[in-house]
Amino acid sequence: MKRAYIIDNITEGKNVNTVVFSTDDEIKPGQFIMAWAPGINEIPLSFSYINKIKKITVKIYGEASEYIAHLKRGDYLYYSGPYGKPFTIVPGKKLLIGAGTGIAPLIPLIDDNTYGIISGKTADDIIFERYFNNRLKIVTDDGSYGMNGYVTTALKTLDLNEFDMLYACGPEIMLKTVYDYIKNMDINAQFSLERSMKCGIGLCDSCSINGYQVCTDGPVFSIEQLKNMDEFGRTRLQYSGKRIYF
Amino acid sequence: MKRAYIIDNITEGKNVNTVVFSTDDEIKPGQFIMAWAPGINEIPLSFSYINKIKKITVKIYGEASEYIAHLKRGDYLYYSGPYGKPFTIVPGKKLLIGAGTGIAPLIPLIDDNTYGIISGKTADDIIFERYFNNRLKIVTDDGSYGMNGYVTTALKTLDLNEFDMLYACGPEIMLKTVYDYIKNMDINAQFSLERSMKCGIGLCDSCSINGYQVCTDGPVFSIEQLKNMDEFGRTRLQYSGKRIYF
Amino acid sequence: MKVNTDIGIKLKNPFMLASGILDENGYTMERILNNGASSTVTKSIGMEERRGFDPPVIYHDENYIINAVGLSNPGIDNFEEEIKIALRSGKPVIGSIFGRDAEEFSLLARKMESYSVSAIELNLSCPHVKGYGMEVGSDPDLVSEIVSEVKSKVSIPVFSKLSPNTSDIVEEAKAAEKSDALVLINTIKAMKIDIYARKPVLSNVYGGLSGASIKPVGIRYVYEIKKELNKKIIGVGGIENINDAIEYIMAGASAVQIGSAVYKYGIGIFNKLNNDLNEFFIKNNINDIEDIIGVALK
Amino acid sequence: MKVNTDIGIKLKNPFMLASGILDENGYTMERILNNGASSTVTKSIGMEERRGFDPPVIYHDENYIINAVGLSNPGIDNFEEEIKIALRSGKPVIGSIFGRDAEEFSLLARKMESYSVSAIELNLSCPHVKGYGMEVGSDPDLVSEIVSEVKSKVSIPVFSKLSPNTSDIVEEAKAAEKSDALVLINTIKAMKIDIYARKPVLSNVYGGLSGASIKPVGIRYVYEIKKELNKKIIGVGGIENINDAIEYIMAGASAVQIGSAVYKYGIGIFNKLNNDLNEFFIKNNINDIEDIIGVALK
Ligand SMILES: Cc1cc2nc3c(=O)[nH]c(=O)nc-3n(C[C@H](O)[C@H](O)[C@H](O)COP(=O)(O)OP(=O)(O)OC[C@H]3O[C@@H](n4cnc5c(N)ncnc54)[C@H](O)[C@@H]3O)c2cc1C
Ligand SMILES: Cc1cc2nc3c(=O)[nH]c(=O)nc-3n(C[C@H](O)[C@H](O)[C@H](O)COP(=O)(O)OP(=O)(O)OC[C@H]3O[C@@H](n4cnc5c(N)ncnc54)[C@H](O)[C@@H]3O)c2cc1C
Ligand SMILES: Cc1cc2nc3c(=O)[nH]c(=O)nc-3n(C[C@H](O)[C@H](O)[C@H](O)COP(=O)(O)O)c2cc1C
Ligand SMILES: Cc1cc2nc3c(=O)[nH]c(=O)nc-3n(C[C@H](O)[C@H](O)[C@H](O)COP(=O)(O)O)c2cc1C
Ligand code: FES
Ligand code: FES
Repeated sequence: MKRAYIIDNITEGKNVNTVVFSTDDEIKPGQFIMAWAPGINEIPLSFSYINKIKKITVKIYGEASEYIAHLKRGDYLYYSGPYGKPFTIVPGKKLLIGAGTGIAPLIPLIDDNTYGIISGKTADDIIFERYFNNRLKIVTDDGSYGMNGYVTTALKTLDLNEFDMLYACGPEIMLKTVYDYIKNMDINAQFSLERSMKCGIGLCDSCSINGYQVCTDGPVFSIEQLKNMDEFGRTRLQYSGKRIYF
Repeated sequence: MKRAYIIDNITEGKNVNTVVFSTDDEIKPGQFIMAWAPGINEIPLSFSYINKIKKITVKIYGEASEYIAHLKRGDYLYYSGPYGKPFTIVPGKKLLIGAGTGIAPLIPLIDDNTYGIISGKTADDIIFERYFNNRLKIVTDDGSYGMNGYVTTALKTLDLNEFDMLYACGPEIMLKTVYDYIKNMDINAQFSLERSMKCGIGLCDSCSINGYQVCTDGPVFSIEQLKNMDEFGRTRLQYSGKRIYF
Repeated sequence: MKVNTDIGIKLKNPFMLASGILDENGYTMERILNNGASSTVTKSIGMEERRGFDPPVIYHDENYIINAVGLSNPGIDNFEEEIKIALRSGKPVIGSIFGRDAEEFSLLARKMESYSVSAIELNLSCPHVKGYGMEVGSDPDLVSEIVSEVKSKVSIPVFSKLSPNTSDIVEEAKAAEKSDALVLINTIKAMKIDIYARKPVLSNVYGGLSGASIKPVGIRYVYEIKKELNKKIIGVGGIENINDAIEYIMAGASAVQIGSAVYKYGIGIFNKLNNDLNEFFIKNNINDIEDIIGVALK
Repeated sequence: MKVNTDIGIKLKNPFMLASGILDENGYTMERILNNGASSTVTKSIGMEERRGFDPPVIYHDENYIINAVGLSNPGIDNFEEEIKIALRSGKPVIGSIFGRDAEEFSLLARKMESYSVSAIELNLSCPHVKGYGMEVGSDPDLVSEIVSEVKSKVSIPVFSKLSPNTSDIVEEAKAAEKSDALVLINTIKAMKIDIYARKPVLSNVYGGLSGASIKPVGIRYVYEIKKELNKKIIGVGGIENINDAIEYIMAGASAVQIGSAVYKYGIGIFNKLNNDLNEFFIKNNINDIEDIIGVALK
């Protein structure tokens, strides 16, 4: 287990905090760690900042994310990793598509030729708007902020052929929506998947999709890879190993 | 366990054979291996030739040395190592002093400024005379070859101050004789010790002398080191761990 | 050159996927079977769906893994679908099961048989879940009852996987003697403490040790049991490369299972092992795997 | 900063030399005691001189050692001289003994006491010699008889070293409960086959596994026994650096023994451990070793 001294904790929004620390790990965008909440649980978390200073942006769902989100200066973050295959960075114009905290791992991809879409259920879910210099569409289910609608609502307002690469991160259902929208267009895209993870090192099979492990073969998959994966957006295993449908 | 393909087997004299093989190990003069006679025993043996081609010269005492000495072309030598601290090579004139097969590990030290003494009980024990170009004294207990006497008989005929380093190898009693002869002279010397060895890696304590392990701290000790070792030539542990006197 | 082997069922090569590693999801099993494994043992399946322990369920180091997955599994009824998917590979699937008593084991075995598995592996040895596995395995009477019961209820071969956490494995193996083959070994009970957090790392505190560190223990059990009982043995524990596999085979194993090494080398390890086995056979003039099974005992 | 510890005898630091590693020759023990070890346990000594097994008595790898030295020892009567030499260091020597029954153990313990050792360590657990060690250790009645007998015959502290080759170490530990401290763990039965020679490497075939590979098993035993019995424990098994030692201490060990690591790091490991312990205490604001003994149990 590694540990990192917490330098700062930034409140990003309702139940979303960014934990700041410094480590020697070399992280590439899209990689993640297994963060240990001792005595509670261990959860996968991606990086929202990846220089010598590192940031992790956590949305509180349960006990473990709550524990990590509340780490403050002077505390230690215990973790293993970094794990996973990162995003492939291509030159040219990029579109980042994040649902809620799904935007966090995309932040390290931002350069001066980047455009964004952030979606959320409601205004409270929208974070990291500040990084986009207005080159951004916001869309909420309830229309409380930005456009009213879903991620496709925002996609439809853009000419996707302008982009050399789409990068998407969020719940699998949202990713499937994006995928379905673009699959018959000639568009390059990479998707960072989230499935339940127990081991993070490709042994336990809980995160698998069509025989590939999201923790080691992913979390980033290209649109070509996903075209061969009929589990994508359709079925997955629960924690117990029971197959469920999305 | 490593293994080496046997290229040749040379009979050096009565019950003394040289086994020839080739390995990538980098050996320095004085280092040894633990040679495995499967199903029989494992014994320490030094190198008598240390280029890419390696040679080990074995005198047959019991079953294990007999097995190794009889390895022929096409057989394999199983071993672990190399082990031990080698001789320190100094520039200048060298005197090599070997008793019987004790001369074998000294052979790799020979250059064009080397002189030798080989002692033995009888003519049959004298091997490797050929490497010395007559820059050599031979002495046998029974006078059957060379001078009649012991190693000191030969030492007395030389002006030891001419030599920049003495290198001696043989039974501890013989080494002690050499040591006692020179200890009050101002002469540099290194001694390669033989004590019973079981592990070769500094764990079993069977080869120890005054707290130092012949297998790892030795087998080569300088005369200065030996000056602090009152066990030298006096007591040692047997295989069981029982202390005996020489 | 003959590398196919017989453990009651015929395998194209001696390399099987061990239970609990990437064999809960049918697609994953299918993929591994399509990539060099001659067969897969499923994750151990019980009567009911079980969530298992919370993470951390795994601690890993360069030379070992400690796991306490806690027999998480979807329950036998939900598992048919996974086996169906795995069987599309055309390769044999072996159903691993765990239960509390002979009755549960037989029921599970019969269901597995009805799902078309080629053999049953009885997990008599999981070291970290109370009331299962190790506790079952260290009671020779219970073991022999379970094996007899299951044997009488199914017509496919039955393997017994034994625990190394015992003072007398020979007795345990004898109790399981009616099995068609013995699977040796499961993990060794172990644990990890994080010295900065000052706490056990695994949520279950104790877990099972696997990987390179346990190979010398596995080799010893295979050799010792082969010598005492001369039964078919499937070797497992710390196999990372062809030399490790050959060592198990020479100790008496007719086939071997690979678990933890998949973490270090990925599923490509199966194709690599097959290639390296061929090379080893050629270099060492071996024509038939039968010639080296148990050769170290001779 | 307090790093001295009490295991029935007082030690200046928690680092002891384990039995069987460089502790048969008095001079070697003296040297190690003069170089940072707070005490040494002697090689296990029996009634009679024993040659032990023929080499190979050791197989080693990067992460472990397998040994079958075979309880070679000079016999108790010849060992007085070695202890005398070791005691010149002014540090405590602990006499390790092995026997067949309570009578032999008591006789050996009394002689050791007369040689001025500070404590007795009962080797109830050597895994590779028939009739001794492990076979003794896996019989709880015999263990408890031996411990009671020895306790009644000597006035110095008595430690019991237990075998990990058992299905129920808690039972074993309870049987040894009258000891002043428990020493956990001895080696795990294991073996190595050379795949080219096609033969077991050790002349005795089976040996005991030690070194880094067994640390997770040792930690588990220390933790489990500390939790069940709350006795003084001396931890041993795979300790190579200060983090390993701290892990044992946090699991419940009041002192630790170093064995196999001496092969990798030489006897300088004791001074290094002392320095690194000081550094660890400073960096982590620890003032007293007592504050971290068993802290992972809390
Ligand atoms: C590769 C990867 C990277 C990730 N990176 C991040 C990240 O950077 N930041 C971040 O905040 N999260 C990230 N996640 C998700 C994060 O791991 C989970 O939110 C976390 O495991 C929740 O754990 P918990 O114990 O707090 O909640 P639990 O007790 O597990 O869950 C509490 C409730 O919340 C629901 N829930 C949990 N997680 C989610 C979720 N992600 N979406 C919707 N519902 C959920 C559960 O189903 C349950 O009902 C990542 C996941 C993966 C696989
Ligand atoms: C560091 C080191 C390097 C060595 N290098 C060489 C070498 O290069 N060539 C070589 O021939 N030997 C060498 N030896 C000695 C060699 O290891 C022994 O001769 C060998 O162990 C004998 O084993 P065995 O099983 O054949 O005989 P054993 O069965 O052990 O002995 C048979 C009988 O011979 C006696 N005996 C055994 N060895 C010796 C000996 N060396 N001198 C006198 N009597 C002995 C025994 O006491 C016994 O009575 C070396 C020893 C050491 C410690
Ligand atoms: C993560 C993990 C989960 C396991 N789950 C099971 C299981 O469900 N049933 C079982 O019989 N063995 C299980 N095992 C044990 C393995 O099948 C195997 O016996 C053990 O890991 C030793 O082999 P290895 O060193 O190749 O991993 C598991 C091992 C690991 C590492
Ligand atoms: C070469 C060797 C010899 C040993 N001899 C003994 C012995 O005589 N008595 C004993 O109680 N333990 C003996 N042991 C076991 C050690 O004392 C220790 O319990 C074990 O090696 C685990 O610790 P380690 O991993 O630090 O080596 C021996 C171990 C080795 C490696
Ligand atoms: S989280 Fe275990 S295989 Fe991916
Ligand atoms: S031969 Fe074992 S310590 Fe030297």
